[in-house]
Amino acid sequence: MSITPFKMPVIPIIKKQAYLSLYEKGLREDGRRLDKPRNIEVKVGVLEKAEGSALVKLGNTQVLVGVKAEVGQPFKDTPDQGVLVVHAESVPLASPIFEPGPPDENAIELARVVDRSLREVKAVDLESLVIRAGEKVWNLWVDIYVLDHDGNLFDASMLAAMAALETTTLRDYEELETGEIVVKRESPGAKLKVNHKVVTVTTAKIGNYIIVDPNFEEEIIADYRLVLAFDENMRIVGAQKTGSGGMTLKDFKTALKTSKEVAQIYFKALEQALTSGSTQWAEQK
Amino acid sequence: MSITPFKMPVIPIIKKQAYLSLYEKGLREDGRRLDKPRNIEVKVGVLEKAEGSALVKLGNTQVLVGVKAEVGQPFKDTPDQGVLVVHAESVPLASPIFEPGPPDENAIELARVVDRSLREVKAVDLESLVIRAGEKVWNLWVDIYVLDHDGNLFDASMLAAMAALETTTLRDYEELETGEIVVKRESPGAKLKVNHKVVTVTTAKIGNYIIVDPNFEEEIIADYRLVLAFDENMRIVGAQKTGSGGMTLKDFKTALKTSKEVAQIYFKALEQALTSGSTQWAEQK
Amino acid sequence: MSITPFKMPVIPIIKKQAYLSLYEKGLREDGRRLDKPRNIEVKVGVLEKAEGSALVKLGNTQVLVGVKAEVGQPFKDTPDQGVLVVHAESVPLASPIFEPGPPDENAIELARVVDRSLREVKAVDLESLVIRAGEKVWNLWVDIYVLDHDGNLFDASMLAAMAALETTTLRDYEELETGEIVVKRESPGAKLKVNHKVVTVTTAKIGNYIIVDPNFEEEIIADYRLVLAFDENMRIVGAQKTGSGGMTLKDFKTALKTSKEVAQIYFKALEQALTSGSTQWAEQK
Amino acid sequence: MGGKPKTMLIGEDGLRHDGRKPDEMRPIKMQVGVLANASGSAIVEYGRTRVLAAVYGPREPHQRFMVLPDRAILRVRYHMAPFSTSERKSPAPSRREIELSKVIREALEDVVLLSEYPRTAIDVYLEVLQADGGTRVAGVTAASLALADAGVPMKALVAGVAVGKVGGILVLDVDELEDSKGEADMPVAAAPDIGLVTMFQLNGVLSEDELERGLSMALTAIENIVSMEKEALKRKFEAIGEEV
Amino acid sequence: MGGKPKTMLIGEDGLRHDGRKPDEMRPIKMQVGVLANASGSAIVEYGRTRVLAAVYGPREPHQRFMVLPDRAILRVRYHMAPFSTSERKSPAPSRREIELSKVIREALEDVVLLSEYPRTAIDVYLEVLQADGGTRVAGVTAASLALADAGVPMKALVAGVAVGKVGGILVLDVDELEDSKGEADMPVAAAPDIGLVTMFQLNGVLSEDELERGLSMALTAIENIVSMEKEALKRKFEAIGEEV
Amino acid sequence: MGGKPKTMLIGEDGLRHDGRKPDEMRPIKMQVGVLANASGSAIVEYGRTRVLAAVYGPREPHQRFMVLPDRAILRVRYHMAPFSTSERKSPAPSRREIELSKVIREALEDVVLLSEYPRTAIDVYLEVLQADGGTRVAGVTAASLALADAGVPMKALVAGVAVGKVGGILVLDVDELEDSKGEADMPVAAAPDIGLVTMFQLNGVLSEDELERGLSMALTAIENIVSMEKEALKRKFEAIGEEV
Repeated sequence: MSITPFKMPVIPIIKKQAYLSLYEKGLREDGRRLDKPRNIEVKVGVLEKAEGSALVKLGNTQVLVGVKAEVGQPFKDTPDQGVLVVHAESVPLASPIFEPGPPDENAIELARVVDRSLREVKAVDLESLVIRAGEKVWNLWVDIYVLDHDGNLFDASMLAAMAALETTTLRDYEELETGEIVVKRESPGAKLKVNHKVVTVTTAKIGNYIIVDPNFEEEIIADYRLVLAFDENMRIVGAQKTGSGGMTLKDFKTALKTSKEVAQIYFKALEQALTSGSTQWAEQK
Repeated sequence: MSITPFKMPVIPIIKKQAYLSLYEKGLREDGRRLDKPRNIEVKVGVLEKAEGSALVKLGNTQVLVGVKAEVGQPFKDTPDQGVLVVHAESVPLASPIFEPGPPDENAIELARVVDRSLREVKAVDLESLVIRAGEKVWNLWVDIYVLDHDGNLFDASMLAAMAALETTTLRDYEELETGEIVVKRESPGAKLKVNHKVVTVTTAKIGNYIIVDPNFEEEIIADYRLVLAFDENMRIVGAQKTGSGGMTLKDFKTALKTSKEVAQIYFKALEQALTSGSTQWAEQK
Repeated sequence: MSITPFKMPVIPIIKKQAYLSLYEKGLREDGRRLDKPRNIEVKVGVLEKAEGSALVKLGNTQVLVGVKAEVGQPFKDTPDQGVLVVHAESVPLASPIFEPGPPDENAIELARVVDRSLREVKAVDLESLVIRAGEKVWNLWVDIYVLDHDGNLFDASMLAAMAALETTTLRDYEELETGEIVVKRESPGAKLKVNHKVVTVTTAKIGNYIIVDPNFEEEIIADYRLVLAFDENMRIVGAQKTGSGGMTLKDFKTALKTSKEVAQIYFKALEQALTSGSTQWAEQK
Repeated sequence: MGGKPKTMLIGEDGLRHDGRKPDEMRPIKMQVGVLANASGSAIVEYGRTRVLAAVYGPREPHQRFMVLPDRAILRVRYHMAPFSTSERKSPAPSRREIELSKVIREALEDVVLLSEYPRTAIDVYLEVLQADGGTRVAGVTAASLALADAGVPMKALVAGVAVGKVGGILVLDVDELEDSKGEADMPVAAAPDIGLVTMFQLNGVLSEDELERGLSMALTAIENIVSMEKEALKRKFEAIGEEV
Repeated sequence: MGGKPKTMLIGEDGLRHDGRKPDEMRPIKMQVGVLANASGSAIVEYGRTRVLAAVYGPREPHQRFMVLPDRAILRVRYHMAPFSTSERKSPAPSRREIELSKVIREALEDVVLLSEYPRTAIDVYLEVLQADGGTRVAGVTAASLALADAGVPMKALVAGVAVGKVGGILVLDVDELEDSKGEADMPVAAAPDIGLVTMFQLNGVLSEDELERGLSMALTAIENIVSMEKEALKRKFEAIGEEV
Repeated sequence: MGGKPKTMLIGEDGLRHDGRKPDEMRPIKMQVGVLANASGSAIVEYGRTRVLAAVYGPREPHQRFMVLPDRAILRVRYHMAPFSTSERKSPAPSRREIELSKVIREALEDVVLLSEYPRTAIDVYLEVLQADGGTRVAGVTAASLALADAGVPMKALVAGVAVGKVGGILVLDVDELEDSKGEADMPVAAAPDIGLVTMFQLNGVLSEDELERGLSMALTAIENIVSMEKEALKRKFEAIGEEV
């Protein structure tokens, strides 16, 4: 059962007028323009035991993604494909509004939007994950772990998932005579084959304004958010209106235009992280 | 843990005296006599994708039953029988007293009474559900879906389950060289083999009266209900006292006598639905 | 999430001073000295359908352990060993502070401490539980059932588990041509091979005193308890501080010394029960 | 419900697989006051079937909204120990245990004087320690004893027994083998002192005549069991008397 | 998303596998007031897809803290009957059902005048009785009708439809086969009388041009569906008029 | 606890599989204030083991009955990220995580001045981001830092370390390989400034002498770790000083 949120923080609602006054001047509380995202940091290879990992900071929002690859069975109806699972946890250390327990509707929506944006455009080459068709394939677990929630989990999670997948390696394995597959845990392994890069861009409608990359307080006062997913060819590979406000066609077109520009910024940040190579968590200090 | 119901509607309790005065005249609020069931409508074949289905209206009570047949494994101790599972959901659209969640004790009791009344007399020929003994059999799922709850879910559900089973067909299938069974979803299939027809008749004890087919308000004020299952030979193939009142032997005998008469009415309604053939849901309009 | 207990009975806290005054005189409410356990009764073979069983009374605390042996699969990484599972239930009939539901953190801790104390010293010979290496082994379920909770569930449960295991027999079985294992339920079977006897001794720190075998009220007012597991050679085969108080090194040494003495008492009680042979539940009367 | 082994269930001498006559019960044992913490408790054995009952209350329920203004609510849990069955039973409540908790609550509710304790809860916990047929009816008997032991006022004592049909013959107090191989199992509980049947179920197929004969067979046995309950309660109070 | 069977989805005559033109909807049926207990109800069919909606409230919620001081809260459950799908669906809510419940709630929330009923809850229950594509959008249509039937004041009626892309062509009201084999599925809901899109999702790959054309295709269809909703509501009130 | 690979665990040179001496810890890293939302936070590394801690509160608990009149309650969750282990761990709390949450809560409870904040809750959330042995003791260290960072008053700082026995030799700060192949693993936490051991567990077999030597080995190491904690906290406050 989905329920109108009834325990929202009240501070942002009180501040709404102040936000709107700033927007009228083309500015936001942190000095950003309406169509600019916050500072982006992408670090890859931050975990040694995961097959792929990335830590993304988008302003104060921090998302860690770990990719685990395990030998498993394919789905019955896709015997010639590996399995990709995207899962998101709202661990309570990330925000006072998160509580321990299984993923709520927001975490589920987050995981499913990221999943579909990867899946529909075939970003990950699932065919290359087959070990023995119909029997043994790699199962790829993409676990989204929100560490600090200051808004726009969609874009931060998509960036982290993409960066983690781009740096994922599949361990070498051996096939025993019994048919069993033994993974060599300590092997460097081969790079996962990624067909397409995908980013999402989230805009929010607040009053009469459309702003990009909303922070937590902006999300609270927004009528709705629009999440648009793009691949590197700027095809639209996913979309989701989230939040309870209705959207006019005019606003949709404005948001689409802005989002296309911001997608380029995200792609650039992703590219830089991937070319600058592996980064240790310890450097965070 | 089973708990004395502590959140019952109060209106029926207030009205109890009025009900009793009517009963004294041999009548009920809707003009029925004490030993008569409400108007019965049985429609079969109301769903195209289920292997069997029926919608039953008993007064304002509406129950939909869908039967799904899937290829599965037999139980270890009955390798030469198919599997029959009866499940009931109290979906919250049916009544203000139903809440979302897993089946509560009432829904579980409903499903188990219907299940036993079918199982003990071998109403469904489970032997005929074997595809390859010990390995592959049909699993028959009988899902009871209460759509509108105005009392006497037992009789309405049993009628709907029976009508759905009587019109269930098992899809044709193919056995691959690998031993796998592939079901031809679009095939008409063969009729499920049903050995016995079963109905339940529910009576309720209210004050000094025994009434048949109680509606929702009557259930609330009843001391207990007695559910008796009969097959077409009028053998008793199941029984359950439900509700917290104690039952005298005299009342038991009265209830048994009345129930036998009403069973004939139910069997007749069932027969009519089965001979008048498949009915589209759309005709409901 | 582990939460500071916030619904503890208040009576024991009020009585704490009275307890401390007694301790000063070297005595306890029931006349015991600080370093003496309560009266111990161990009865084995109290259930006919379980492969092993024992009922232990430690003062008013009563714990029943049943051992079930079932044919199952070994763990992947130990193909040449049977499987031992220890599970504890806090069934609500044992105490007003137990509620129906899955095991809470206390029941889980209880089961895991007993499990580790058996496992680490290899008390049960898991190698002897192999039926066909890598495929079929005995799974031993040790179910701890607290019937009456008057404190010190650790020692009572460990005694009952040990006595039940020592009297467990594995049914005879037959291997079919298909490779299936058929257990002969009515066979007497062979005795389970037990390598080591293990007991735990629990002391509690209350005020400046260290007492052994605390009852329920003493547990409530204790700063912490120290559970030490010993084998028959007086090696330490497990330990757990439980409760939120900190422990000084000096107190640790005192507790260790006392515990070693009490371990001998427990071993003796265990030995007596095992040599006096099977005892019927009915004799409890 | 298989057909083959019926000859085993009733021998040529008319006796059952364990030597009992058709209308003979298994040995019954009862003891009250077996637990220290509970307000009342009892252990009951029907042959190898063994059920432990504890009663807590009347007391304020943990969830305070869970009350009725004019009487106590009854909360009943029927639960099987994992080691009670031939194959280990998962301790999570099964659908069967949920149904039986309800059926047992309803078998007790009409005899307990709930109106004496408004706004409270009376909790009845049943643990099946060993299951060999008839656990629900032995459970009712144990619950009745534990309620009496707890001093909860009742209109009458309740007891239960299951009648079955094996090899075409009605038999009293079916055990697990007879239940699983027989043609019918009919658990009945009643408060004979006030003439009320409080539990009535039929799993199986009976003619109308068999149903009525079976019911009367059960009621006769229940009268005996209730007498045994009274004895067991008397034993306890005598024992207390001796101690005093 | 397989490639092989695309030729089946759009024939050489430009028609779809079931004979429809690209911009043709399946036959739509609607009926309101089909349930007695609910405050409002409706059943909606898009071809073989069949969704039943019930509205309860405005009413005090069971958990009393679950309210807002200035308006009603909306609670929406989208649920699939176990027999609604080709393979039986487990009745436990799936991740998909949890997401769709949220998306449908958000598709309704801006049109319901929640501020009229502070401190209450309005419950919308959707049961998919048969699933053949487009269940969430048929669900929005059914919910809109049930809310109107319950007399809950709304700014405007809402309806939904899914646009897809199969064999490179944009098609209206995709069914299950087209959804599973096609290149894109874009569910849209809107309140045309006030010019608002209230649900918008894209699962698949579209160019910017296709996205805009698809959206406009959906909005045109939604206008028609809303007209049908008005007809269905009128039919009911006329029927009541006749009865009176 | 297999015997074969023991020769690998301690080489002929007396060094451990990763080149450490028996009483040598892995490289330890600590940083406080790493999260923006939490009242306090810290990340701690023992070699490849990496634990993140966040503290929220003192604050009013969501369930308002969950308080004590005379002091704060502590709520601790030890949780492993799914990607922290060699095989992906299900995010649902395991029995092991439930036990460790309790053991860690009890390792902290005696040092936090809970009586300063009656009727509130202090929440400590631990996320194991990478598990290579010693996660519970690194977790205590991280929790201690996060509490200090949150400004929660404490009698003393706490830290933890695990002592093991491999190839017959006591070793400090066991990693996963040593834990799984060794003869004993003894996690210890203490507040050396007030002379209290706050966590003490033994999984394995030790003589009385080994137990006492191992405990003293752990306590010496813990003194060093607490010094490092003080440094880490100082670094943060200096950094803040510089910013001002």
